This record gives sequence, structure tokens and C-alpha cells, in this order.
Amino acid sequence: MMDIRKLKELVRLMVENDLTELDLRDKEEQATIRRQTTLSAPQLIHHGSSAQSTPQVPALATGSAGATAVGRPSPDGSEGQGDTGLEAIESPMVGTFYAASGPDKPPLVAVGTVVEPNTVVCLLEAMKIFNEIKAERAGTIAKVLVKNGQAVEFGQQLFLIRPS
Amino acid sequence: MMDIRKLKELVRLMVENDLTELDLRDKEEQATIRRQTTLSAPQLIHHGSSAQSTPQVPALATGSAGATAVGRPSPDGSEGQGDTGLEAIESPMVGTFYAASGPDKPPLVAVGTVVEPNTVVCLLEAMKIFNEIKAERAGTIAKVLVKNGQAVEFGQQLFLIRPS
Amino acid sequence: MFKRVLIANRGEIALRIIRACRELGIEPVCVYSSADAGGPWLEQAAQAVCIGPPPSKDSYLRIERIIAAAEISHADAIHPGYGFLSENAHFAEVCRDSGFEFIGPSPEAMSALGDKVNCKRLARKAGTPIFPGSDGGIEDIDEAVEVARDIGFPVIVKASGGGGGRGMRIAHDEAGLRQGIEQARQEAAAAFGNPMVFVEKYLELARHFEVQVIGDKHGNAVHLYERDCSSQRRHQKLIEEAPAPGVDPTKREAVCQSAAELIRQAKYSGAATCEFLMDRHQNFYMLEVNTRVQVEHPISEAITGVDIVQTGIRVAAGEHLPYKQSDIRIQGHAMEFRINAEDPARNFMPQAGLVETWIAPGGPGIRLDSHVRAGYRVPTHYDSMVGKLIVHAPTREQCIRRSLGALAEFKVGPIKTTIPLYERLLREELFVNAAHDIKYVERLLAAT
Amino acid sequence: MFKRVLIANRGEIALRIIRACRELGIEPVCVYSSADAGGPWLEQAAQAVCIGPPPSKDSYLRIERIIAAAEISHADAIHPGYGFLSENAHFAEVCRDSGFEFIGPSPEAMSALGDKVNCKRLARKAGTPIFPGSDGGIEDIDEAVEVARDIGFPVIVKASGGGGGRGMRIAHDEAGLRQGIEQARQEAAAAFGNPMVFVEKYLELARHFEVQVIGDKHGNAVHLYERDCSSQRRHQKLIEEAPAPGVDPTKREAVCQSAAELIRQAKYSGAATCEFLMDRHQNFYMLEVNTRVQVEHPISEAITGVDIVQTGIRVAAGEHLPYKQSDIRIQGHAMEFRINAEDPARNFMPQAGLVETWIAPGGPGIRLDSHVRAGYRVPTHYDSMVGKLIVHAPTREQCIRRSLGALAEFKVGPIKTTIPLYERLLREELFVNAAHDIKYVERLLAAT
Repeated sequence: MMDIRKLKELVRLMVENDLTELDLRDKEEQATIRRQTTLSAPQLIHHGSSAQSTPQVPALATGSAGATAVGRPSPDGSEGQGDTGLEAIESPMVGTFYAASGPDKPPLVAVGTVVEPNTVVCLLEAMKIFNEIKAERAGTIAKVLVKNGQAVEFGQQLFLIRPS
Repeated sequence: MMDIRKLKELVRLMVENDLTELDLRDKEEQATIRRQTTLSAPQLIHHGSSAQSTPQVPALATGSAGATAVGRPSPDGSEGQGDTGLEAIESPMVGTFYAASGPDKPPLVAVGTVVEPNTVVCLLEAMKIFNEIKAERAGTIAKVLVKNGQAVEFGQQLFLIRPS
Repeated sequence: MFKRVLIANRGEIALRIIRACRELGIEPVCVYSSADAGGPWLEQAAQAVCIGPPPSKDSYLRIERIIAAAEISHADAIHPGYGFLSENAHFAEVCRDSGFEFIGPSPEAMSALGDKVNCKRLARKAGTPIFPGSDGGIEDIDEAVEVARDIGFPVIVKASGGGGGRGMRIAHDEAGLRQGIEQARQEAAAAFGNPMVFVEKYLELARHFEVQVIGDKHGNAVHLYERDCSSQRRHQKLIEEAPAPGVDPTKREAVCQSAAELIRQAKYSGAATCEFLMDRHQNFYMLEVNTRVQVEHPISEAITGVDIVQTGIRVAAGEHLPYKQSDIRIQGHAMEFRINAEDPARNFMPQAGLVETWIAPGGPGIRLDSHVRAGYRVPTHYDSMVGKLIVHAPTREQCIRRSLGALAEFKVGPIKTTIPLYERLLREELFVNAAHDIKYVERLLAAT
Repeated sequence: MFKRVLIANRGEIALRIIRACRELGIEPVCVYSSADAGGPWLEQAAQAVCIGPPPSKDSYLRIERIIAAAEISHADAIHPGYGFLSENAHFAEVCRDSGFEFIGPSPEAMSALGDKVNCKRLARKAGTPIFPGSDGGIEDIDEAVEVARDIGFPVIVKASGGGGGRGMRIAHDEAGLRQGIEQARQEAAAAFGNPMVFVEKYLELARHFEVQVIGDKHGNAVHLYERDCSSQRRHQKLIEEAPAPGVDPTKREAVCQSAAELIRQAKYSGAATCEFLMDRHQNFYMLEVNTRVQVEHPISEAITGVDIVQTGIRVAAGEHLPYKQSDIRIQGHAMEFRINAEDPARNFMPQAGLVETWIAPGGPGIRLDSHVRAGYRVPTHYDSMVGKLIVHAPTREQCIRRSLGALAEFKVGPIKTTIPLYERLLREELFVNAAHDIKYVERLLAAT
């Protein structure tokens, strides 16, 4: 029979990662463990319809701890980190994203731009005030996640950056 | 049979971690434990109060399959079987239990009475009609579960009998 | 007033009666089959008695077991709910003979209204509009043709001795009628051993209009206005609403009054429903009288403020009706949605099994009558209704909007329910404009 | 009418406003803090915008973020709900200046009623009963003694410059008053740098009586009768009921009319509540005016049939009040129970965390306003209210019975709630006989 410590280790793994089922078998032993996750916190619907939907089985949160889905605010407001070693620049406010400092100007940064912590990467406008958003770290812009003129909410990821 | 302490350890693990199913097997032994988390099917309350109560952790279904709690009708209406090899005589109807065939008569059976399938073990009265209840199997009365004059419901266990 | 009432039913209506008893200071006792052991409504009862195995015929339909349960639980009255034994006059009689008050009409009143010929006779006396037709059986085909000309085609030929579609013919003209009578007679003779047929008016595009009435043992009866239950599928009501939209107030008043008069004539006490078909000219034709509380009673409660179930218990205990007809006024509009565990996308396949998710709607004007909660397992043995959503709002238009919101909030899974069907029907132009009829749901379903 | 309304709130009141918007054909937009990500009410919104981290001061209280969210979501009005920014005149002003209609009173009307001196002046003009007292600050102690003799002991000495119990003294006779004024002056000087104090009547066994009023932008105002909120603990209302039991109808009519007149005087539009204390002789003394929709508004909706939240939105959009005072009639009795995630057995310890079990009551007369469902996690950052149970019945006695049934059906776990406290209070003789006062809950809790 399986060692109880090994079993505990497996269970801890399940709880921490919100697994619902674990099935292990080899020549000597076999273990199946099921666990009921409670009702998943409902997904936020953006511009969504209010039609009836049956609740979905929540996705398993696998991969590195603390990963946040791109484009969504992280639940605790902290910075997220992509799977591939990229870091996200998140919006510290609610407003409209502008990639350039004026209508006829080129974008402040683009994919491949090397930035310093003080580099202004975009402008966010709210209540007719344009706020400069800085990179807050050194690195290379790997991805621009929002479009010019797009509305962004607090915590929304704006850029992915490869730290240097 | 698995060590009871080990079993308790497993169960504790399940309860603490909200596991719903555990299936372990190796060459020597095998254990399947199921547990209902979240809302348990509510317990039937007899003459109960309707005060608020937080749901209880349901009993674990361990041991031999098909065991039913003594004194409760089994969910599917089938006959239950006690843990100790005893069989139950269940009430086939709703009514009032009479141990004897008349007020001055001795009980039809008592603990230790040897019965045949045709032995009348009690009377059940409903709508002023007395119905004879037979043992339906051969054996020895091991326990009388209801009192003279007591109301019984369908499926309620009346006697435990040790089959011969 | 009663001390203990035994409820000879299950599910949402058992819970509804429990709630009514509780508020009247009565201890409710439930009977249940072993399939319903652990049913959430049983928690709310003062006592629960298992009376048999899952099949209804061995439990909820077993009269002697229900009476025995009433005996051992010391109940003094029995409430039959709807379905099961609720319209069984023999059961009402056994209750009475065993010393238990039957919460419903007397066996005599139940029989009088249950018998079609007798009911029609009473209806004529009360001025309740009935289907014109030959009434008695047809002796002579020429006579039948004359009747049909009088009442106007189309007409329907029906067997006196039976039902279920056999011995039935719809005729649109004289030739069709002559042929139909011949065929129906043969069919009826073969099916029921009785070739007697009769002719009645046939309605093609009718609405289902029913009047809620309630009487006491002292000769009083009032109506609680009407319900429109035209949203049906295979004679199963899906959406009911009150009042019926677009009905001329004078005609409404007349037919509702005549329904109250009918149960007064029948010396009927308790709740009853007179069912009518209404044609497009708002002529009414009585179908039958249901001699019990009905699934859709809550919408009449919503628009009148009358508690029908509590009143039914009170009149059974000998009390006078606590209101006069002039106290009854329509307030706003109400709809009921029967939440059935059926998959409308797969030909309404029943969906028994575990309910994992049960998120009920709430807020103003929302009432939910249901015995279901997350963790409940819908048994396969009984009907598929898992709850009733009742929505009340100031106007029909607001009621539709409010209902759409509530249906969107209502989440049940993994079993499928009829909720998506209602979200669709509430957007159908025919329904929204109250231009629908009893066949519109089936036509819609057939078209998709 | 508005196309999109941004709701600057969370939880049950956000859901209440969503439901109101939906029925008016308005798209509701929600803002939320990251602690509320995944909140069930957000599902029902047309759009949801995250505006900041969990602390209210960084999210629900951040005016510029709420305005920015209104800008990016193209809302045309902002509903503040209750709490948070709802009584912040500056916020109302910023909304207006930013081109968004504030769903509530004008900043001027809000300020006028929010300022105690000005409010008292308006109340005097409108004939709204206020606390008799020195009004202005006391210059001369002998003068204060005369005022106290006029209004009758006991009286309370209060600091003009502050609150929170400092600079406050209750005096039962002349000697106590002289001493109290000296002490209060010293305390007030030390605490607020201003020794000015004034004298007011003090009520020992009062009931909390509040009048729901609503006005439009065209000078119309009606009252929706009153609520009794005497079941309190530490100034937190627990049970509210409408109408107030045992109040003389003539006195009720007079005080309710005076409250409507007060908001008419203040040129107030939207919902407001005038709070009073009522002594045992049914004299009324105004405490303050709440210039927003209140937690307990649903019981007034229940007894009048008026949708207060929808009406508030409609008058903000410039519509006239859709009813006159003569249209408003009391129907039955209603109670609201605030379901708080607090453990009454352990000094009301907050119970944030996962809600595993949430079984809501149902049936006739039961309304539940709640954003909670099984699987919801109550965050630690906001108030502990997880829902409101509203019960409506024909009489107060029936309402109590119905409430007891509903509370027994209501099952929440593993977190504790105030449900068991209400089951106890509803059986307390003082409450049942409406002989209670604003301190009875605290006395009861202290005695056990």
C-alpha cells in the first residue's frame, strides 16, 4: 500500500493547484483521487450577453504559480508574469490608451524597443488628463497588448517585456 | 483487511482536503472511499425542529456494500443487512406494531426465539385491520427493534435475525 | 382549525402546503416514498413517514398506506395537493370515512363536476358557457348535420365512451361530417365497445383561459379572475399568465362570475379551476373543471393577494371565505414558468440526476416555489418539474422584461431545463403581442 | 431615458440597480475592485471595469477612476447606491461637471439637507418635527436651564463642533445640567478646539421611525410611508419593518406628509429618508435626512408596490414622478432581515470566507436580494452584509410567522450569519408586542 506521506504530498499538490482528479498507476500500485472544487468563481463577462449558461468546469491552474491570464487584471492587483519569462506592464488606472504622444507622432515604443525604467511607454487619458506610463524596469518590449485608442481598466496588461 | 488506523488516516486526509473519492489498490489490498463534500443530501428529520442548522458532514460509506442504517428505511426499499451478519425484518407497510396477538397474550417472538419462514413475528395494524407479519426466513431472533404499540413506517426495521 | 395536516404529495407542492400549514399554526406531516428519502421538503415537516417503494402505485397512490400514515401520525386532515389522488373521489370518501377531513371538495361535489354530462348540466344552469353540440349521442346522421349547421363548421365528432383521440374526427363540411361519423362509430365500437358518438364545436385557433374559483362549506364562492395558459406543448402547460392579456373586461367579468356560480351550484368547497377555450372573437367554451389546487395557482395569488392554499385549508376546517367578491381586485401582471428537468434541444428528453448547480434568481417581484437545491438528485419516478418561477410586475410588458432578467439569472446544471425555451418564447412576437394560441409552441418547435 | 448607467457600488445593491436598469431597458455598467473580480453580480452587467485594488479608498472611493470608467464605457449616468460616495456632494458635482447625470439629488440639495443647521431650518419651515432645544450655542448657563425646563428633563448637552460621544452629557435635573455643561465645554474645547455646546431633548426609550420620500426635478414629492428600524445593535439596523406597528394613523399621516414637504422645500429629486426618533407618546423628533436610496428600501416597495430604485432612475432622467400621493396605499406588512456574515454567538465576529452552502428560502411573500451563491467567497474588505431577506404578508402577525418559516429554511454555511439572532428576536415578547425600543437588542444581548 502506498506510503501515507506520499499520498499527502499528492493531495497537497491537488489542493494547491485546484486539481479535481488524479489517477496514477504503475506495475505495483495504483491510486485514483478525486476532489470536488467548489463552484468556480464566475468568469467576468466583458460586453457579454446575459443569456443563461450552464456553469463551466473551471480550468485547472497549471504552470508556474502566480501566472495571470494576459489581458485580465490579476486578482490581487499584483504584477503578473508570463509563462515564457516575460513580465507585464499593467495599467495603474482606468482610461484610454495612447501609443504615441500626439496624433501625428510615431508610437513611443514598439516590439523590439529597448526600454529603461524611466522610459515612457504610453499615455493613458482619463478625465481629459494624459498620464505618462513608464516601463518601471529595464528590458525589451516583446509584445504590445492593446491598440491605440483602446479603453483599459485597472490592472490590465499593456505590454509584455523581456527583462534585461 | 486494512488497519483501521490507516483507514482513519486516509479518511481524515479526505475530509481535510475536500476529497470526494480515493481509490487505492496494490497486490495485497484495495480501498475505495467516497465522500460527499459540498451540500450533503439533507438528513430526514423525524419530529425535528426546523431551526437553522449548518449541513453536516455525511457519514462515510465504508464497509460492505449495501449496508443500511438500522431503523431507517433503505433508500431503494430493498432489505438491509447489518454489519454483523444479521438480517433485518422490515415493515412492508405503515401501521402500529403489536408484539402479541392480544392484550393479555405473551409476545409472539422474543430474543432467542427460533423462527421458520412462516412464523408470525408480529402484527401490524392499519385502518383497524391487523396484518400478520412473517419472518420470511429461518433463524433466531437477535434483537427486537420496536416497542409494542409503536408506529412504524414502510421499510422500517422491526427485528434483527441471525439466519440459520 | 386543524392541529396536524398530512400532505399526500411530494416535491414543490408538498413544500407549498408545508409553508401554508406553518403560517396557520398547523403541524405538517409528510408521507414519502423511499425514492424521496432525504427530500429537502421533508426537513420542513414536523414528521415524515415512509409509505412505500419508488413507484407511485406502491406509495403516493396507495390509499390505505396514506390513511395508515395519517393514523400513526395523529393527523386530523389530509391535503392531496395536485396529481396523484387529488381528484380521486373514492380517496376523498375514504379520508372522510376514516375520520380525516379531506382538504378539497366533498366526494359528491367532486363527482358532480368530474362527470362530463352532469357538469355540463350544472354549467347550463349556472350560465357557464359550454361547447354547443348534440350533447346526447347521435341517433340520426341527418340530425347531426343539422346540429353542425347550427353551430357552424368545423365540428368535432367524439366518442361518448372514451377518449385519447380514438373515435374522434374533425369535420369541415357536411360530407366530411357524414363520413367522419361513420368512421368514428366504427372506431369507437372497436375501441370502447360503444359506438355512440356526439358532435361539438371545434376551435382551431383557441387560447386556454381558466378561472380560479374557491368556495366554502356555507354556500359562498368567489373567483380570483383568470389565467391564460396557451403556451403548451402536448397539452402540458409551460408558461401561464394572469390576467389573460387583451380580453374584453365585460366578457372577462361575465365568464369569471359564471364560473363562481357553477361551483356555488355544485355546493363545492375549496379551490377549483374552470378551464375554457377562448376563440378569436372571445367566445368561451368550458372544457372541464379541475377539482383541486392547480400548479399555476401562484400567479392568481400574485395578482389578487389571496393565499389560495391557506384559504383552501381554512374552508376545509369550516371557516367562511375571508373575502367577498368585491374585495378581489387585479393588481399588475404575473407569469409562471414551469422549470422542467427536460432538454428542449433534444426533444424534451427527461433529465433525472444530480443537480450540481442551482442558482436562483431574486429581487423585486420574483417568487420561486421549488424543493430543489444544489446536491439534490431528481428521481426518475415522478414528473420532471423541479420548480416554478413566478414573476409579478405592474404591467405585462414589465413582467416580460423582469422574467427575461430572472431567467438569465437562473442557472441550473448539469441537467438541462426548459429555461432556454422560455427565454425564446418571451421574445416571440406572437407571444409578446398576445396573438398566440394553444398550438403556437408546437408550431414553433416543429419549424426549427 | 439613459442608455448606459454606471453603478459605482458592489454586492447586493449593485445587483439591485442592475435589475432595475435591465427592466428600464438601460445597459448597466459595473466598476469593481480586484477583490471583487468574478463577483456574481458582474455577470449580469453589460460591462464591468476594474478600477483598483481591494481597499475602498483605492477603488470604490476613487472619484477620478469611477469617472474614467464612465468615460471609457460611454455611460451617461452614474448610480452611487448607498455607502461609498453616495452622500458625497463633491462626487455628485464632479459627475455633473464631467457630463454624467448623478442618479440622486443635486449637490445643492444634498448639501442643504446634509448640513444640520440648515436642515433644521428647512424642517422648521416644512413643519417637520425636530428636537426642541437651545438650537444655537449656550452663552449663559441660566438660559440653558430655562430651555431644559421648557422642554423637560432629561436633556442632552452636545458639542457644536464635533461628535462621537465627546462633549456629550445627559442631564436628568438642573444640578446635573449645570455640571454637565461645564464638563462638556471643557471636553469639547480639548477635543475640537471649540467649547460651544447646546442643549436638546433626550429620549430614553425611543423607537427608530423613518419616512421614505421621493421627489422629482419638477417640484413634486411623495412619501411612501414609514419604516420602523428599532432592532439595532451599535447603531446598525438588523430588522426593519413597514409600516411601524401601533402608530396612530393621524400622527403617521402628519409626520409622513411633513417629510415629503421637507424634501419639496429642499428642491430634492430622487429617493431620501427622513429619520426620526419616536417617544412612547408618539412624538416625533427628526434625527437626519439620508440623501440616497437606503438598504431597507425593499420593505417600502413591498407595502406600496412602488419600485423605488426604478423611480429614482426615472426622475434623474427628468421624468415626472409617475404617481401622486393619493395613489400610495399601505398593503400588508413587510420585514427585512439583514443577513450579515457575523457570528452572533461570538460577539458578531466577521465571517469572511468561502460560502459552501447557500440554500435560499422561497414561496409566497419571500423576496431575497443577494449577490451570494454557493461558491462565493466573502471578501474581508467590505461590509459583512451578504443578503437581505424581505418578507411580505397581509398582517404583522402573519409576517412574523412567515419570516420564522423563511429563516428556518435559509441555510448558510460554514460561515455564520445573523439568521439565528433573528429567529430569537422574532420570538421576543417585546418585539412581538411592538413594545420594543432602539436599545432592546443590546439589552437582550447583554443579559445573556
